[in-house]
Amino acid sequence: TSNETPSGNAQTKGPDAGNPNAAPGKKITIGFSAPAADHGWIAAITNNAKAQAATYSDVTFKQVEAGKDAAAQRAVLETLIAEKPDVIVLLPHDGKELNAFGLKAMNAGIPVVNLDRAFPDALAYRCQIKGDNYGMGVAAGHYIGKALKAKNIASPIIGEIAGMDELELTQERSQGFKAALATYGFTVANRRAARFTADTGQKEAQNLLQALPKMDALWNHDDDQGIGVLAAINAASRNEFLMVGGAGSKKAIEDIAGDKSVLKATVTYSPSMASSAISLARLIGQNKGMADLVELQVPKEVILASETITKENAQTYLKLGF
Amino acid sequence: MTALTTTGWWRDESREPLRRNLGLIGVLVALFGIGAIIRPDLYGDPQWVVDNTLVILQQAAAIGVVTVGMTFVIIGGGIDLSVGALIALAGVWSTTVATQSFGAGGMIFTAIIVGVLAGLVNGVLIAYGRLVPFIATLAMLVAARGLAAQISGKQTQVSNDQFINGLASSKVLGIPSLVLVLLAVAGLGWVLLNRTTFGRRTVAIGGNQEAARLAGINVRRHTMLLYALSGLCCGIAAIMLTSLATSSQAAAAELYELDAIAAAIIGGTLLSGGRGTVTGSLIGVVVFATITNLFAIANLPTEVQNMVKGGIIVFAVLVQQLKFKSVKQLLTRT
Amino acid sequence: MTALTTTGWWRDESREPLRRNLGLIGVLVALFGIGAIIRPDLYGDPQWVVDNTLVILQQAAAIGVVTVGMTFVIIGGGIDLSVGALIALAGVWSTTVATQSFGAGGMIFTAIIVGVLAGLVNGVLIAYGRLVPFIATLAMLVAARGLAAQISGKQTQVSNDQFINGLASSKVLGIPSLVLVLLAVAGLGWVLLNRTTFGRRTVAIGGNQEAARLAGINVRRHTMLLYALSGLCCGIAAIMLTSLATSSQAAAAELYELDAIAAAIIGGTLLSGGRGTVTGSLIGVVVFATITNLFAIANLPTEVQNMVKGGIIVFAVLVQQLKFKSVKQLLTRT
Amino acid sequence: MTTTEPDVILRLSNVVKDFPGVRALDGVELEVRAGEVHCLLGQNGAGKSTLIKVLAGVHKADAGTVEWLGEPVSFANPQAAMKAGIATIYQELDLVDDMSVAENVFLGHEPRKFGFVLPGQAARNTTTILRRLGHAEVPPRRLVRALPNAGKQLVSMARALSHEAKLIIMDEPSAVLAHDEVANLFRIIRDLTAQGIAVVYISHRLEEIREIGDRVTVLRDGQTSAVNLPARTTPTRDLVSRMTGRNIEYVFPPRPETERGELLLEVENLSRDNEFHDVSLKVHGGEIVGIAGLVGSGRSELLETIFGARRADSGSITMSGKPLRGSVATAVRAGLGMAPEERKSQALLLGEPVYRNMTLTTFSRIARFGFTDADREQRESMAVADQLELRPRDVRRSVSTLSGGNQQKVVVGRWLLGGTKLLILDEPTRGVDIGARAELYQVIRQLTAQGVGVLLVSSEVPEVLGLADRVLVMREGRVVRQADAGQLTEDDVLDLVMAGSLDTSGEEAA
Ligand SMILES: Nc1ncnc2c1ncn2[C@@H]1O[C@H](COP(=O)(O)OP(=O)(O)OP(=O)(O)O)[C@@H](O)[C@H]1O
Ligand SMILES: Nc1ncnc2c1ncn2[C@@H]1O[C@H](COP(=O)(O)OP(=O)(O)OP(=O)(O)O)[C@@H](O)[C@H]1O
Ligand SMILES: [Mg+2]
Ligand SMILES: [Mg+2]
Repeated sequence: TSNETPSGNAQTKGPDAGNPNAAPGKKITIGFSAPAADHGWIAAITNNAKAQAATYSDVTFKQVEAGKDAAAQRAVLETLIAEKPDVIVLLPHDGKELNAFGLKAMNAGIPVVNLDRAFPDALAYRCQIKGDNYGMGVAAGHYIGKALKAKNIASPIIGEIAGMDELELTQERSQGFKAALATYGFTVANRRAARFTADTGQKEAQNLLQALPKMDALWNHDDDQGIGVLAAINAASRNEFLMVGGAGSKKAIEDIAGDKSVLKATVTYSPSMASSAISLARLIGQNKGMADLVELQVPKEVILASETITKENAQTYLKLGF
Repeated sequence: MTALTTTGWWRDESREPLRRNLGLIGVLVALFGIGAIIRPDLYGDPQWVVDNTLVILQQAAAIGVVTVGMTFVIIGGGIDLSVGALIALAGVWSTTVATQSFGAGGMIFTAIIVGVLAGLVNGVLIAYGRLVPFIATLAMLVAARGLAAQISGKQTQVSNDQFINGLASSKVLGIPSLVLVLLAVAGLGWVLLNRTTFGRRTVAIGGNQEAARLAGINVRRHTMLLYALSGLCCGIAAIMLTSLATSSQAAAAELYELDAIAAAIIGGTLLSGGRGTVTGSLIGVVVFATITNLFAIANLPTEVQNMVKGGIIVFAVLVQQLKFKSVKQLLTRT
Repeated sequence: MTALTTTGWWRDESREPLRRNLGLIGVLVALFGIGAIIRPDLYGDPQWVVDNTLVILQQAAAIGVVTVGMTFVIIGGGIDLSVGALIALAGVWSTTVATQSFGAGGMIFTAIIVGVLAGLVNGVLIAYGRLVPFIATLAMLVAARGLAAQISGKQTQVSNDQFINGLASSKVLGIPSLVLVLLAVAGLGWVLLNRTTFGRRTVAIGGNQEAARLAGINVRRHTMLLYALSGLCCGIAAIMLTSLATSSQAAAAELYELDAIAAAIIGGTLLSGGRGTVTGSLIGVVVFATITNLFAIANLPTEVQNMVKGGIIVFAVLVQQLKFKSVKQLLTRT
Repeated sequence: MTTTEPDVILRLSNVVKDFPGVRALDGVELEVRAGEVHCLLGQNGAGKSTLIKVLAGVHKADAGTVEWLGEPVSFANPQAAMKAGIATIYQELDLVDDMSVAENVFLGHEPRKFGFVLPGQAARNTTTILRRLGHAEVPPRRLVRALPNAGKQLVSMARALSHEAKLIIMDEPSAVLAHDEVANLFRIIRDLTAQGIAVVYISHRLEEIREIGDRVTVLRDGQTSAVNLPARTTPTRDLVSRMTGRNIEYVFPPRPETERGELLLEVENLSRDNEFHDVSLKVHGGEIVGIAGLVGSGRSELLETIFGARRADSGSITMSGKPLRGSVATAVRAGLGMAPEERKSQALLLGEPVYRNMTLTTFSRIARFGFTDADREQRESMAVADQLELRPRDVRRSVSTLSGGNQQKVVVGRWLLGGTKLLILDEPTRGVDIGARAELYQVIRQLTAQGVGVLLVSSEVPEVLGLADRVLVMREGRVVRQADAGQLTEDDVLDLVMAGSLDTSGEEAA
């Protein structure tokens, strides 16, 4: 392939001997586009895709940058179609906004693997692989609910630090969180929205701590902004509550394993889905199915389960941290 | 000397804007040249070049419409930071389920009314409340994005109207409809600025507000109207963006304000008011759209893109200046 | 005549800024009052009130430092859109593994040098390249964020330095260290603006560049220095932010430019230059930080927060004006 | 209720106008008849401009009555005044630089059809008016920015004439005009009055008032100190004492019989394209060198070039034997100082107090270790304010609230502070009243007595002849005569500057 060597910490799965799909097949070109964000998770997505593609000798990886918004992404995708790739793996800025592009590519005979942010229209993609935002909130809610029930706290004070509030995925996470807490009869006392960066995480956390002088639990949607959240908590010398993170960054997993801070768990939303998306795209391009399944073709939809990483299982997940 | 005697009605503008524009067109040619060097395969195909030019223009369309309004506001001595937010608000409002039930006409009407009314609020705050334009429109930016989020429930609202959705992909005489909209708005803007009392008064107010007042111009009312005009442009742009994305959301058109102001200034509009041209602003918009397009074609990583973009902006403005100053003068002036 | 004899060294400022500041302080009191109504349980606890005030000040610290630099630039007739990007660049550069190996001293040194040098580039482009400040610093914004992304590989870079990380949580005499840094920078800024020739030149250049030039002031060199000063403030703020978040990233300090400009203007700095005070700008910053804090305490959702914030900004500026204009005057002036 | 005489079109009684901290008008009376030229006299800051702004609807009077054509009126805005038939030429040229001559003339009442401007018609109408003003050669589509000051004044005047006015107010219209232009202005005024239009005329030049005025009203400290004096016959002494409360004759201080000092400034063969050519001159310490010439003869450009604000194309400038390399900072360091021609755009920080404007060039020197010394700055400024009779004498006041003439004093006063060795004055007495003028002359003489050299440009020939020791006459960018002041008469100079006077702009339009 034409790619530079992938960085060391990417989440990839090399060909394993027993898998009949491991053998090189027809040479194909996979086009890839993800939003340009200077945020750790998105950076990991791009890294993983690149690295996974590099493990296949029969895949040419063609990445286009997506610019700052849906309009910009649409523009570069037009140039990508002109290059006539065999499959396109696309993480859109916004599934609804780029739905039209998916339709166009599919109509042009290029299968689209829709990564993470879903196209509403099933005709717009061949395969969809995404994380479960709602499920992530549910996982966080259940972890907190169980932990507080175990401590026998009747009406706990629960805080939430969300990510960028104008994104639908943030809304879904919060809804899942709320729904899961409701099963325990709990509610969120205060919810702040940061912007996926450590400095905004710090700011919102500092204010939240002021608003809730006593707190029992806190869910922070994103481990990257969590660095700032933890900094604010440490600076305020607060430790009366437990905190749950989101996404599953390497630093968060290490912190959980070390058990030195209020961070007790994190619910995953793993960028490893990008690696899997490349694998699926390769199978689609080569007209193969998933070896473990009975079907001869790749399924239409794959939704990752949000897993909960705690001190107990942290070591197993460490290699998946990004 | 002869120039003075051959005064046609279209000739009475000073030559400086023209020269600036030539400088910018030089930059466009240079960008084209770079593209041709990087991707001779694409640029060698005339059909591709035509298509690509239309793509660039289509991408410039919505921001171009906003920039026309912004040009008026800046020439009139103000600034409008709320344009991006107003586009989002107008877009979201016009794609609510209730509005969509009225069809394309209802959606267009709603977007325009919302834009104009929000612009009027800006104008009233600035002209009659005597708020600094920067602060008033910043407040509007924040508030309008909040309201848009409220209305949309922070969801992306899909447009189901076939006319609106088809607009962006339709062409008339081979030219994309949105480009035609831009040309129409720009043409009207040009006439408004150069051939009507409204335009001449805008220049007067921005150039010397006290003089305009002493000449009997109703400065306040005029200022208010300028912001309403900018709001109108936002309403039109909102429809264009909705059509392009077949949807609308509260986070749409982010930082359009910076892009529009930058395009106007690069096009020769004085940030302090009193001078500027619609044509220059449009070329400014096209320059920015061409840069983005070239990056996509060259497939530069975003971070490199940004570094290069900064350099190109500086270079473009320097080229404009060199057009009418010798290098020596540039270096020696105290 | 008698007035002359009563001039202390601290008294020679005109009274208008003072009145404006009183208006803003009135807004602060009002915000406090609203807080007390919403959450009597918290505001009733003196210890909590003191803590919360310190939190507000700490949150105002980094942006406050930037605003001091911005105030100088604006008074000098310019604008600096690159401050947020420079903070990100300086922060990222100072938290690279290589830099961190030199310890806290190395990190602070790097942040400041990066800030000053980038500011100097702004200054040279504007003063000697004669670019409009808006465009030059916009180009720097784009380029610096790109470079920061390049350096950091778009990753959040965690600081492992105990001194830097501890700075934000440390207190001296009960006052958070970062607040002390802000007070020091603001104090120096006040002296620089009001008591030194540098400050006087800044005001002169912003007030009337031609007059300053004809009075023998080296306008270009001074303009260049103003942007370097703003860059220096960005370097300091970068360390403060790194310390607060125990990390740095290319997307840090987003839109700080708008916040800093807005704070300065709300504090009475004229966007067109020639007038402004450090004190006013600081109060402006504190007003914004207080609003954010109050929203958290009141647990408002983001969208409502934004709508209310727009209203508060408008209200705050109107209050300032009402301080010295009667309502009647406000309505009748043409 | 008095019955007004049929020919009185305007009557003001007991008009009061307060500004924060000052009562600018304190019970003013004025009566203007149709077809007369009514002159307003008064020191700087007496309230003349404020009075006419009340008439023009810019300010609202706080008390008193204004009767226009027999009806009591109170104009809410300038437009109302214009509609009623009052047109005004303001003291500060209020034009939009980036608009054409025609657009400026018809600003606010453009010839139009359905909101579309008719540039052709505006241009034609402008040319008609300009022809009436004797300047048909000014191209109506030329940007105002590109016009010299006299041209801008012409545009202001054309604007006033473009309205159907019954009264035209002119606030110091002659300040930026040279001799021949003033004659032209008077011709126009006579034209107007012949049509029954009344003119209110403000000027600090008594000889103009004698020539054109019918009646005079004198203002002093916001009050009317004399009304309806006959303009031609009232003795100067009377007028001056009513204005100032003192007896001042319009005299120049005697030339001292001292040796002139060392050579300070030497300019050789200085040229700048299209501005001036081959100018050589010398200024010694203790001497005043005056430059006379018409507006547009390139004198301001020459001064700015000497001062380093413009770069010469060829030639050399030396100060005290050392060459000056074109930058203002070096010139100032070498001991040069300049009071530029346009105070608002070139000299003043309008938002700043008077003392900071006065010390703009000296605050660094007064400062210690980079720290400014506001007390000393105020003391020194106060001394200068006393010397120049600044009104009001408060150096902490914002300079923007001063009257035009007092602002000029601040600009000149700036260079009285600090160790200026050679002072360049471009039209230093423009808009300055008689009393202050005499003071200013005195001050300039005192400076020369201390060894300072002065290079002076003035469009008032008597001023150049009366004040300077040596006179250079410039025409079209060249020095056409150089002589001791005593060897020239006013007529000589006028002959020189007018001789074969080619109107450059006329040539362009051809
Ligand atoms: N806008 C203002 N604010 C405060 N004071 C003002 C303002 N305008 C004028 N004044 C004051 O009013 C008084 C009268 O000023 P005015 O300009 O009418 O004088 P003038 O007679 O026209 O003088 P000059 O001959 O110098 O033009 C002065 O003391 C001046 O300082
Ligand atoms: N900004 C300008 N653009 C074009 N031409 C100009 C400009 N300023 C001055 N000129 C021209 O330069 C020549 C000299 O102008 P200027 O009025 O400064 O001369 P001056 O002798 O100083 O007269 P004044 O008595 O008005 O000071 C004139 O022909 C004028 O038209
Ligand atoms: Mg006056
Ligand atoms: Mg001159």
